[in-house]
Amino acid sequence: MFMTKNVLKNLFSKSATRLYPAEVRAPFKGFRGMLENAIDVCIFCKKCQLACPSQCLKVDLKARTWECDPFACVYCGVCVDVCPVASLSMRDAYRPVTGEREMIFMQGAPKAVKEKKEKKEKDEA
Amino acid sequence: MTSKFLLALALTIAAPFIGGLVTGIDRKITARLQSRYGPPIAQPFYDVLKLLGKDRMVVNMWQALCPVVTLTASALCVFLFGMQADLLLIFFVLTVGGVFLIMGAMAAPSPYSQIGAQRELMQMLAYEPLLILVFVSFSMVTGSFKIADVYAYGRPLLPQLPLMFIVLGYALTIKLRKSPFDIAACHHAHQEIVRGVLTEYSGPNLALIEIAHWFDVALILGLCSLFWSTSALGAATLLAGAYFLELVIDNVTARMTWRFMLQNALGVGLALSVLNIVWQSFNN
Amino acid sequence: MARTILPFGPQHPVLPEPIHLTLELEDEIVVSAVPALGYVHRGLEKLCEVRDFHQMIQIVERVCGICSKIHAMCYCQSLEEMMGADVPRRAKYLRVVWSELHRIHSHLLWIGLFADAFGFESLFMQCWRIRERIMDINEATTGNRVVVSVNVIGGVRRDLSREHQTWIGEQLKLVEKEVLALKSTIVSDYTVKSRTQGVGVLTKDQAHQLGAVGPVLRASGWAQDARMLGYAAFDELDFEPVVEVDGDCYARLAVRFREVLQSVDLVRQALTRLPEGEISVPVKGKPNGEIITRVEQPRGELMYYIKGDDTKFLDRLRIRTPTFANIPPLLAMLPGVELADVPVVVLSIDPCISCTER
Amino acid sequence: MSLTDWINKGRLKSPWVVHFDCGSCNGCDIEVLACLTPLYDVERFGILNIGNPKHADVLVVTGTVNHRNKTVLKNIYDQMPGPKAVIAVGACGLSGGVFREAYNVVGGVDKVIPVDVYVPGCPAKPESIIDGVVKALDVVKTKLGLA
Amino acid sequence: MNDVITRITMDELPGLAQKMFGEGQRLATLTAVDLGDGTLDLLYHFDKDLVLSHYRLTVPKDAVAPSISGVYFAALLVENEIKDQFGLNFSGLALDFGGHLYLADEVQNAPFCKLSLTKKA
Amino acid sequence: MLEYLVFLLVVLPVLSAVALLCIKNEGPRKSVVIATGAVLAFCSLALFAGGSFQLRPQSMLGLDPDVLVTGLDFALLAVILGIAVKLKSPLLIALGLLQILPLGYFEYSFARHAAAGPSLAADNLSLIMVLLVGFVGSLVCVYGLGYMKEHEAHLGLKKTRQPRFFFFLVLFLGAMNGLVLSNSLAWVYFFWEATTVCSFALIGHDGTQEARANSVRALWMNMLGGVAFALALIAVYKASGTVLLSDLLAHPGGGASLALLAAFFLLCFAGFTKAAQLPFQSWLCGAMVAPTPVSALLHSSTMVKAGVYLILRLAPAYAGTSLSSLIALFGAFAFLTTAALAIGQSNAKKILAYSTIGNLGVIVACAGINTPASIAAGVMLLIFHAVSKALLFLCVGAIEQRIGSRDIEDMRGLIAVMPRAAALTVAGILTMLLPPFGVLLTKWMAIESAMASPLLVLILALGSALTVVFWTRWAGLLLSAPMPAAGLVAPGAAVQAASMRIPMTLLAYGAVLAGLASPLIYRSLAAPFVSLFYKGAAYDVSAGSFASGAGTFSVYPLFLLLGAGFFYALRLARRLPARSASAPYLCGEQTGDAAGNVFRGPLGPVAATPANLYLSAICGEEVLTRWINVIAMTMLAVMFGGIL
Ligand code: NFV
Ligand code: SF4
Ligand code: SF4
Ligand code: SF4
Repeated sequence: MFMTKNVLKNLFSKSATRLYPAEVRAPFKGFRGMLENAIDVCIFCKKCQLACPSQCLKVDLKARTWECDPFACVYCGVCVDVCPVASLSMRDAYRPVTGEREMIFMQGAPKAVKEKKEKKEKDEA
Repeated sequence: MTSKFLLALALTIAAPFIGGLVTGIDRKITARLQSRYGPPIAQPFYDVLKLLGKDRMVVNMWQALCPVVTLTASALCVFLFGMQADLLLIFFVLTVGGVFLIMGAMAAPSPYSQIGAQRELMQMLAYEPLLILVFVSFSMVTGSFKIADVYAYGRPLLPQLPLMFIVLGYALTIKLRKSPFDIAACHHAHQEIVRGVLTEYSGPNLALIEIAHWFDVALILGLCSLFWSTSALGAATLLAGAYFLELVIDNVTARMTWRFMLQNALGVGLALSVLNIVWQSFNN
Repeated sequence: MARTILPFGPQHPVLPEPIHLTLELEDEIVVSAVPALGYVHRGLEKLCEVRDFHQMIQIVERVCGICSKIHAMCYCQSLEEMMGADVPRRAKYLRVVWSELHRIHSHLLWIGLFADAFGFESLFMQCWRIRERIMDINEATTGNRVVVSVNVIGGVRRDLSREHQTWIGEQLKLVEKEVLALKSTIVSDYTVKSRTQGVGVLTKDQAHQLGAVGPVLRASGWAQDARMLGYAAFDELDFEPVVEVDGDCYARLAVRFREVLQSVDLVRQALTRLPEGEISVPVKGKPNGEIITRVEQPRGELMYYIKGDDTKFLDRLRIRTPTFANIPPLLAMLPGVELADVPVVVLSIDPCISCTER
Repeated sequence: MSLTDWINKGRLKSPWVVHFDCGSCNGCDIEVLACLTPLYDVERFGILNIGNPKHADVLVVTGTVNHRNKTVLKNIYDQMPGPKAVIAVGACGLSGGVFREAYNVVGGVDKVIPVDVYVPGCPAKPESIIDGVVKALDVVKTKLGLA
Repeated sequence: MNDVITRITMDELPGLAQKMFGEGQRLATLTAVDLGDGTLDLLYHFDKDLVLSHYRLTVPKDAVAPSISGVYFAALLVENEIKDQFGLNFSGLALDFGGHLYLADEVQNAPFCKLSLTKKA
Repeated sequence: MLEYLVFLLVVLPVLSAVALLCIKNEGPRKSVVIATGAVLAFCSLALFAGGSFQLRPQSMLGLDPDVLVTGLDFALLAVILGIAVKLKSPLLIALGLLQILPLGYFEYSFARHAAAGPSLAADNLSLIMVLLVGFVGSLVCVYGLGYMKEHEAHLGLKKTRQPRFFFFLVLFLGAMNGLVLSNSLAWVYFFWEATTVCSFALIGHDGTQEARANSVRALWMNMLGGVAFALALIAVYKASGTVLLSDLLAHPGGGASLALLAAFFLLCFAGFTKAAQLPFQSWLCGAMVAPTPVSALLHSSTMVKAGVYLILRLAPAYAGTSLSSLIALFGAFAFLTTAALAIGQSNAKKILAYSTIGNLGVIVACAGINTPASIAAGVMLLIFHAVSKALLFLCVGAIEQRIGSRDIEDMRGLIAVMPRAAALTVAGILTMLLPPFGVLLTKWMAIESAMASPLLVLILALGSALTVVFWTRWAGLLLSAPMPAAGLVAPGAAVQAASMRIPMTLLAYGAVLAGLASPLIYRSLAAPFVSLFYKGAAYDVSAGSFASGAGTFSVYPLFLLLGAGFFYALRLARRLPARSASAPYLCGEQTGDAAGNVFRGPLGPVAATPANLYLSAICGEEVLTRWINVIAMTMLAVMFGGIL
């Protein structure tokens, strides 16, 4: 019976429901959402692969590829922490739902080109 | 006679819509009491339509048979109500629905639906005497068991039978499967017996039972309205008030056990009835 | 007399988690209850052979999503002690903050589920509504609602800014107010009392002999709480274990309800006394030797046994979770209760099967 | 509108859910439960956590499949009358997540039953789970040839 | 190790259990560790007023250890767990899950043993 | 013509019985039983067609019939006394003597002075009873043929004891016919004692320890009634100078003198014992150790019905007295409490026994309410109950022979094993329980006729709510089986012998059709009897609806609508494709075995077994019986005390 006050108050005030998806709350800063790799920055050092507790990353220095199994990633952000060049980051949005198996495959630019590009950027800066 | 018949027919056709609508409003208000936004009012209709379209799945054929009979009986009750028939007769026909619901549930060798069925029986054991008490009190005031005579009586019954209205409220709580007496099955299925008596009914069969439940809701509301038979407005206020109270009680109590229900519903119900009947016979 | 034999779980709407009980009933009274486990068993302790001891933090955090932070904390504390790391005080205080937030959310979650077990839907809703505030704090301060991943060996990963601290203070005030508004319902409602009082009684002696821990133990009259060991910053905070004496479901409800308020208070204390400084220190070396560490989880005493052999892979990791300890008492409580009370009694130990089975 | 149209309308507006915790760490589990609570209130979409496969249209699975629960999962799926959909929630349900290599883990839900929607996350956020259900309704729509 | 660990033998175990029970010690748990040389360490952890005491029993993998679940019902679960994970048999278990407490029939090996070779009984 | 019919109805069974006692072979026995049944049925119809009559047979076997009956009476009492002596039971001997002495006194001092009157008579009530005996009783006897063959095979008897069995069974029919056709209470008394002896012999037929003990209990309880009857003979004669029922009932409602009322009480008391009303219920419950045909006979058309027959018969004579209201309360109380007792039972025969006592209680209550409507209700319930209850007993007998148990818990899923018997049982149960069938109609009549007394209405209504529990769960569990792979009937389903199957089927049709014909039954059977003694029509029956000032019960419309629903449902269910079958919900652990109820438990497969709630803490026999008996005895004492 003591709940009466509570429920009546609920009835006569606005509901607590956030009308998602019509109403989306701004994400909190620092939310560990989708993992992204700025592949141009990545140096394929494998640090992330070695640290990943879920072992869902595969980095190939020779082929200059960076692969991630987003279905196995647990969004812990350890890889982001260990990345020496901050090429990894986490968006403040969660990964969208999907109907099919997905894989993230990123191909870095060939080494030479990249170094040149970096140099150019440095020069410009 | 024909006009009465047509009226009863119309009522029977309208009853599931009334019942469904009431259920929809019920769910919305319940949600609001819990500070939720709640489903659309028409949600019960969507549910039933969907269920009708599901694949048939039964444990045995009796499960397909029983819901139809249950629905028939429930509809018949409303029809009889519309015909302003004998209250006892309505009561007996109501039992038909209950009995077939239980038989269908027991037809499955599934412990949950079996336990649910047993508990449904306990519920019937609790609410049937209460309903009868109410009817008896009516008959004491109006001199007969006929609904027609309630209307013919010309005065609202509530002032004479206030306690009996509470007794009917008890029966209502049990029949509507509301807390604290949502014992044999409850709408939000977080119960120790899964969905109790409804566990094994699925798809179209469940839909039929749901529709039967709407008929029952309409009927019970009709019975409540008899307490203020002289004015449509009065009856409506009474119903809305009673139903709202029901919802609040549903939301401010825990579910009790069937042992408690039997003791409490029968004990309090009998005590209130005796008080009311004695008081009323002194009055006359 | 004919007996009902009934499978209770693994998929059952009142059990949030898969566990199975083969129940034997007589007129709906439990005559015997035999449990079956293994529906959540992953064998994650064994993963220490293929994940290094840093990666294991993320693994032990996922022993359970409800008490995850405290698992990681216990694990980190073990290795810190083993490897002789000197954890900064600020990190210790921050650990207290997050672990007590965990306790609040866990207890609110439990009160909700418990209410649902006896069909009190609106109480369930209200508790979970309050709990969302804690989830918001988690998300804002750690980047995730549930598995917060803030511990590392040697400290914590994130700091609390000043704004965060004041905001947490405000949120806690609201939580406290809203929780107190439920007090009369939880503590004195007739229906709640009649569903919980005298149900699933565990006497003081029984509780100890059967190895109960946490709120189950404290509800039976033992003032025992691993926080009294003074790990993290608990040695510097005012803390008194919450005790009830009746040993029934109602007492357990009361203990947890009071612990919510106690934890709110502890977070406040920690925030006001929060020292400045580093939040982590680098830890060198590899784990070697044996160690046993205990901390207090929402559900009770958690125990980690770690054996290292000077490689980056641990030799043995064993986690004794509170629910694991509370299951034998549960089995002793079940016979004689009504079927309707089975979920109430089962939930009264606040079972966490994923902790139990790992 | 014919009766089938009405029924189809109902199908899209009343997805009853049975949730099976298939060895989840509880993280995803409580997020699924949180969806029912005031802040998210999925009953807005007609979703009920019905708890009984025979009444359900959508099976929401959290957690890793292991040797003991895989038959349970299959049994539950088989007991749902069609049309039905399956949603796998969280890294564990998607692939076995961080526990993929543990000795008692079989893997993701799709190792045992067909999955229609994958909801990533560890744990998946309630919003994400709501998206998952909406997506599942799309799948149902397609299956019914309505899309 | 921060605490003292006392070594005991298999014969002392039942008596020890009785004694601890009589002293009002709570059985915190057991821990099994495979030593890799065909023997297991069984650690018995007792607690009283937040003070732990530990006892170490080293047994060969194919031995049958006496169960203390008759004295401490609380040992029931953990002894079954050890049976599951290490294939060690106990005599006198209060409720014997036969190596299937957690594991379904598919899992044949006792998974926690080094080399994971011991077949389950 | 009339004489011959009466002769055939009363004496033919005796002759057949004697013949049956001599026949050792199955074939001739069959012929005799069936022929006797057919004749009885035919004669009862013929007698009924002739309508009410009074008859004074001038001589029988060259003797004055009164003298003959008296002689037989003493012979019978001597037999009883002999049994008592053989059993070395002082109680029985005392009871025997307590009958012989008053009877001697009565015969010696009054009988010779009694004015000669019609010693045989029949009105509609008697004719109904004759019809029941002729049809239901005969069907039970025919059923007995098949049943006893199996029964003895089951017991492994070397030498058949069937001659003895059928001797008493058929004799019973004759005694019953005699009882209801007698106009002289002295004659009634003779037949009354004859049924006592027959029932004693039949209950003890199997000769087991239990059977003997129970037969002795039945004997002493009924002899208690016999003593009351014997005393009543004297009392009636002293108070009114006649022992002819027709004279006693000549002035219905005309205030009977106190002495006469006391005599009526004694007769009613005798009726209570015979009808196993509280606190004498135990003999009927114990009687179920007998072979099933005996139970069926005792419960449906003979024995207990004799008790309520007498009470109903006398009702007009004590109308309007406080005795009448107390009788009403007494009967209603029995109804309520036996319903509660039945809830506590899982033994099918006991459930049936308690239900019988309860329904007889309603009839007693109807007699006590004593209005035209209630008497009509009582008479009609007599009919409906006889048919349905006989059916149910026969079904239980058939089931027990096949599954070896009479526990309803063991009948779970019987529909797969014995589809026909299970379906018939369900039908029987539904006719006992639901509208629009007769039993419920009469309950409705009873309740509404009790309107003047809210207490009575309450008790009756509560009782009828309780009956729902034990009937429904029984019907439900019979159906509890997984769907057979193909079609409705599982392979290997049992079939009973024709001599069992046919009576069961006929009774089932009878039970259903009797419900449908209730307006007809009212008009042609009940109403004429009521109008003999009461003024004013009880019900206005038109368009298949019963209407009175208190309410309406529409039989035809209900039959039409519910029947339509039922048959539509049946068609729907029969057409269900086998692929829609699924195993029951077992929390996801079902193993998919054929029975559908096995799940994986922690230590291996376990069969999920449901069980009913028996509320043993409230409704257990041990708990309730003591209280009930005390209350019932108090009520009897009050009744008696009230008169004095
Ligand atoms: N049992 C347990 Fe936990 C806690 N509290 C812990 O170690 O929740 Ni999942
Ligand atoms: S750690 Fe960073 S730089 Fe190194 S491989 Fe990974 S993403 Fe590339
Ligand atoms: S977020 Fe964690 S799990 Fe995901 S890739 Fe990075 S380290 Fe691996
Ligand atoms: S995905 Fe993450 S949160 Fe979800 S069950 Fe798996 S480990 Fe737990």
